[in-house]
Amino acid sequence: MEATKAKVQKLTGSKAMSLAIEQAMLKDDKVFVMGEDVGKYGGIFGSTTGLMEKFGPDRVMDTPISETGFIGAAVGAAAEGFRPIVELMFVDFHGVVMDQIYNHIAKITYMSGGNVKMPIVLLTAVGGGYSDAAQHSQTLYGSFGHLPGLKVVAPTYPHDLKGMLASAIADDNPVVFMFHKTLQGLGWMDQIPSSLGPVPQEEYFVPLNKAKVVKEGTDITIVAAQMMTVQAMNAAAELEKSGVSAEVIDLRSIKPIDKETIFKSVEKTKKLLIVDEDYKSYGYTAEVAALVASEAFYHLEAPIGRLAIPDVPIPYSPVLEKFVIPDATNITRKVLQVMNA
Amino acid sequence: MEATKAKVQKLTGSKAMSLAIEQAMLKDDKVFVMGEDVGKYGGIFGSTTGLMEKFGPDRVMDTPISETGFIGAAVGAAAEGFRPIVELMFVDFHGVVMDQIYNHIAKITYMSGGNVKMPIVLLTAVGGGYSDAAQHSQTLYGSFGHLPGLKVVAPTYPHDLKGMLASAIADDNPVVFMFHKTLQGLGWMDQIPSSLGPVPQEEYFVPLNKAKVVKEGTDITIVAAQMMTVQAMNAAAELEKSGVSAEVIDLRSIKPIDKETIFKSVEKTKKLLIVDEDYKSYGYTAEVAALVASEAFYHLEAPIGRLAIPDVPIPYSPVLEKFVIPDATNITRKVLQVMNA
Amino acid sequence: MSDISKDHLIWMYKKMKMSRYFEEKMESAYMEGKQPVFNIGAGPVPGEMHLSNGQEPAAVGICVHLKKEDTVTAPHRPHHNAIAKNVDLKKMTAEIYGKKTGLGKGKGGHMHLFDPEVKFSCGGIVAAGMPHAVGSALAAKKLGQDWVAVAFIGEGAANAGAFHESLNLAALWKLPFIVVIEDNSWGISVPKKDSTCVPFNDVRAAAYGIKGYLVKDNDPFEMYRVSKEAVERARRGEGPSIIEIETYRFLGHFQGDPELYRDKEEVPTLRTKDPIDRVKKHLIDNDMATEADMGAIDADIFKEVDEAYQFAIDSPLPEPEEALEDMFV
Amino acid sequence: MSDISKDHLIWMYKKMKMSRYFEEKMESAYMEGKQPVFNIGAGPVPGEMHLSNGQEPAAVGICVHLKKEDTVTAPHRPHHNAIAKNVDLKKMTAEIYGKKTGLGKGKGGHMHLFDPEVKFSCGGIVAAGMPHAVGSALAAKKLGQDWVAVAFIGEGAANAGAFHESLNLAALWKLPFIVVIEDNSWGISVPKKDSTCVPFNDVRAAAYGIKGYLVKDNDPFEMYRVSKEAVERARRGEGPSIIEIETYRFLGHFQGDPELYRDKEEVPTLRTKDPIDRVKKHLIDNDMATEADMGAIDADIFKEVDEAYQFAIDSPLPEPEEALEDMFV
Ligand SMILES: Cc1ncc(C[n+]2csc(CCOP(=O)(O)OP(=O)(O)O)c2C)c(N)n1
Ligand SMILES: Cc1ncc(C[n+]2csc(CCOP(=O)(O)OP(=O)(O)O)c2C)c(N)n1
Ligand SMILES: [Mg+2]
Ligand SMILES: [Mg+2]
Repeated sequence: MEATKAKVQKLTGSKAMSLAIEQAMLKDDKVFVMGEDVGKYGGIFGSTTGLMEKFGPDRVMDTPISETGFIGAAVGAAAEGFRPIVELMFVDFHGVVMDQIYNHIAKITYMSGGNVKMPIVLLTAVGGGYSDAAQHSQTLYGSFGHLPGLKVVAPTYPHDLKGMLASAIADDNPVVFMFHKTLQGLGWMDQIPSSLGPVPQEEYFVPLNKAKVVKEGTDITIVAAQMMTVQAMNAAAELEKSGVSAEVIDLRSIKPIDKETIFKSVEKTKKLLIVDEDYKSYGYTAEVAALVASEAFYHLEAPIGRLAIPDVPIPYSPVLEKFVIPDATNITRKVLQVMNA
Repeated sequence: MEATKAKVQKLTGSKAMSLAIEQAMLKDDKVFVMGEDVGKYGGIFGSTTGLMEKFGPDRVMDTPISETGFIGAAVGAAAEGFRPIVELMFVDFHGVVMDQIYNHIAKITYMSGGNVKMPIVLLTAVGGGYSDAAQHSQTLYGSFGHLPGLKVVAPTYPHDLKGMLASAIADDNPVVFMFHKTLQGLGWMDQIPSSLGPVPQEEYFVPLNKAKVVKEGTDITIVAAQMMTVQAMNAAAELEKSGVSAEVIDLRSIKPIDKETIFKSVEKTKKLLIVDEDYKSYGYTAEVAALVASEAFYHLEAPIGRLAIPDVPIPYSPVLEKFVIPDATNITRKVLQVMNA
Repeated sequence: MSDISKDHLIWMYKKMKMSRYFEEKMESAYMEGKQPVFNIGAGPVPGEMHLSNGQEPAAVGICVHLKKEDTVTAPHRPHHNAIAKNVDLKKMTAEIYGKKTGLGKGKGGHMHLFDPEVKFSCGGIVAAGMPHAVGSALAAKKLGQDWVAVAFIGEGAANAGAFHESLNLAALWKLPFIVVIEDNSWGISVPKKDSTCVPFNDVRAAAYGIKGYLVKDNDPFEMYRVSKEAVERARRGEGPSIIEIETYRFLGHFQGDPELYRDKEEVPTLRTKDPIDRVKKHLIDNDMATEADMGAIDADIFKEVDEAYQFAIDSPLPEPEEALEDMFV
Repeated sequence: MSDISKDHLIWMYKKMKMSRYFEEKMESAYMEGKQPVFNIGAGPVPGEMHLSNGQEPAAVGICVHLKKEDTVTAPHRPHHNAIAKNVDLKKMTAEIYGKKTGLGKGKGGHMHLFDPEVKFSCGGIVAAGMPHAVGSALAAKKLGQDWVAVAFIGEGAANAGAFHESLNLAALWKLPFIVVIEDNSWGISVPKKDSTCVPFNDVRAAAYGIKGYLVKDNDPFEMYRVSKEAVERARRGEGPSIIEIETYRFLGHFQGDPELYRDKEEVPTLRTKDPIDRVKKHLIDNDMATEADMGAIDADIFKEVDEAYQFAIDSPLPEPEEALEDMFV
């Protein structure tokens, strides 16, 4: 179901998300939200703005700082037919609750031979770039992408944030929904144009397993997600000036990876650069490269480029952080490097 | 320092490990062991056999089932100059303690600007193949390889288990030491020849960051670790009969990956198959393939082969488990596929 | 005279006996294909096997008060809990045999039994079932139902973080949640005194302002009584409870456990206090049943269990490719 | 008459004042480059900033009893704890400014301050410092030293699993471990009554068979007294304690917090009970110091803090490539 073009308002990422949740909650009283500061505060990163006022504290529940407790509780609630949306405030905290996520939420459907459904959405904020340092700036796309049983999405633009969140809530399987802080359009963070965009009011669904070509091009394919998509778009605009036509693919889905869209692009461009705000080793720069090198090898005419956090924790000092997180400048540089390899 | 050839006894993997720990404990009274059932039981998978009798309960400490508590306690003890060896009984349980491992143990040295050392060894048992099902059969190499700040090793043979454990204990940085249950040579598991091997009695050190060519060959490179190395060796022997000469590389180090050894081999063979007992997506089949496709691309003459757990939890029933864990038969098949691609 | 009705006592006896007989059969079924050389991965029932012989009072003493809509979560040692919660015995046995007809189509196995029909589940991660039961209790409250959720754990699990988080949540939200701590003295090889800083976990109720109960000496009758109170309180919306029961582990932690860590005298001593015998004696002494009645009951149970095994044995294995199914619904 | 020595009171006053002045300067330093439009990532001190104004009694009341060899771990709101533990103020300030001369060469930042010289550390994960302190206490015991390890946490953190695991371990092993719970009523926007099932966390000591203390109304003197007892007990090998102190958060959770969740009257009321004023008044009322003495003390403190800021401001930033250093030693 695609959205109609009429009366398309502009919303921030966070408003797009809370609208998706609101619509799902209105439609289905089995949908409820749990998390730290999701109530009065509306979510530290605005994902549940205004919902507490609309639905009350029974359906928008502030929790203690007990991630294993309340995210684990989503399992029991889901088994009883509820559709819990639980928020892990920063993805960086996943280590205190990873067992519930990957040994239970992710595996119960399989271990039960398909007899138990786990319609759980795990919202979590990702990303750095504002000096929140090693324990509050990660994306950890790869940590979740590695584990079977989870659909893992990381939408970039408000339109997709709403449409993919609607799909996630409607899905009978667990979905890890990663939203990027800088793309929420929050008043107290860096405000970037991409964090505001057209978002249809009515309900619509964007598939959870499809990448999207956000800019067409012929010379090289750049695969990216969230802020790296934004940076890649900036780089592509820059490159255009020097006559390099880059195609930019917004990954959107971390697991599964939409390899068809990527292969099709690489077939055309013959060259590939993958850009990630996650650690390089075992991240999606690895997975995408491996997919292409094993399943679309003959499309390739040059070594694959990988640009990601160079396997160090995110440092605090802005000068250091800037060095490790890829931006348009070093994407441009890397594109030229791949083109000339 | 390499071991001399004199009086080389044969030991099982588990005995090799406990000997390494014993020697380190004798030499340095700051080394101690903590974990569930590491005392009288000697470790469920025999990694601490006999140590409690030799060193007493103050240095070989049985703990409650409080992984965050005692593995987190290793941080404080390490900061005080101790060299804790802590055991996480099955790697599958990492989710209850992942925060301590990756946000603290792995990052403190970096966050402190190198001012705090974390000489911690985290022992953990990995691997399936004996119907222990979804929560007790994983290797999770990729989950640990993805995160910066940890050296992650997964030795195969008793010689390396001892030598690499000695290196791990001597290292001033945190090392995740994964040992494979089936390679421990335990009396109550499948007893395979590779779990018994020559192990010098005297102390020796095998580097933590070097892969090893365990069989030379000219037609294709097979990269593997632990049980997949064993299976690859079996496959290679089989292939030899039909005239295919496979070179087998035992990865040994999951992080960092010894890319030079791999590149050198692929330069010779031009073909690459990577075999993993971990989940396929975002595992080392991805990382190794990406390294080659980005940094040794022109060595390659065929698409890279990847063989791993097909992104499902490990099922219980032997017939299902056998289907998902690669073995010599499907390695052989896959080699031929890569050769003819 | 007994304060417990005959019906309830007979029910408890039946479930205890069924669990015991089921597990005794399992003891030998498990050894098939593992002789003369034990190999955990061999035979028709491979993998770890944790039996609960001796721990039956913990399960039946509370489950007798439960209905179908109440939830039970259990840990790695789940058979007695499952049987007391009326899990489909045929499908459960088939699951343990890795068969297509099993509860999880052979994908789960002995540690991962899911029977949504009777709201039973279990898992292999210590204490991880507690938050699940809290979630079920939350659901019951949301639905305005008087359903209760019971999480069984071992005494070793009471030192895991999930224990604390779950109880705080349940108490904070006044949920119909009960944790039953089966204190069999051991967490694998580690005795309770080396894992737990207090002698009994009922005192931990103080940390949550809830009720704590302690049942000594594996007493099925006392377990019945305190459970009745706890379940009734939960149903009335009076919040969670901790019940700890001192129980007995007649066997090793898992089958094949050399048990070098425990005194050779411990089990024989415990076996003299078999709780099943106690219930039987009580029934007979109180004229609620004759030896003949009990014999008939036993015969029925043996038949039902034997049939479940036969069903499992006769059932087909899954096709290998089914390993790729049931990932998503 | 005071049961607390003048030296100790003066020390406490100094540290409280230093912390307060340090943070008041930080409040404005933090806003540099963030005006007129607030942007958390902008300015010379970017990222989250959690200030502790009002919570000083928790820190000084116990740290006055500590020595260099004792360990302190703190959470995301660490400045008062760090200052009370004598962390190098220059290097700490430089770290917060992301400078090469900082404690962590600019890699750690405000939430990740490590000063091994005085055995201080902190971190951004709620309750995660507790196991670390347990490990330090274990080390002290192994070394046969009378060193103590203190973990500071917020009242919100007392519901995390790490709390339970740490206390059970510490009690089981009778370690010289103390957890100080700074109950400032709030975990970000969540009031204690919505996060914690008991009114006060001292009762949770019962779950571990240890001592629990409660300090009401942010009382620096009472904090001194109970801490003295707890520290002495720990040094004597009498095991761990829980100390909860009702304290005040004068500012938002972090700087920039709109605080829509709390009553506009709360902070002004709390501010009338400023604990620094109470200590000062006590010193003067008990003839331990004159207004002039206090003025001189303040002047010294202002100077020391100003110098630390100047040091930080004057220090060089790291080179970008240094991001790749210090991964391993
Ligand atoms: C988080 C976690 N840690 C460790 C284990 C390994 N393990 C399985 S059972 C067990 C002992 C459990 O003891 P207890 O809770 O007393 O239960 P019992 O086995 O006595 O029934 C341990 C340590 C696990 N499954 N999960
Ligand atoms: C494991 C974890 N969960 C959530 C957070 C996010 N968080 C940071 S501070 C905080 C509130 C802490 O409250 P409290 O412990 O009372 O400390 P206070 O901020 O009041 O000093 C939360 C939820 C975190 N840092 N770590
Ligand atoms: Mg037990
Ligand atoms: Mg607080």
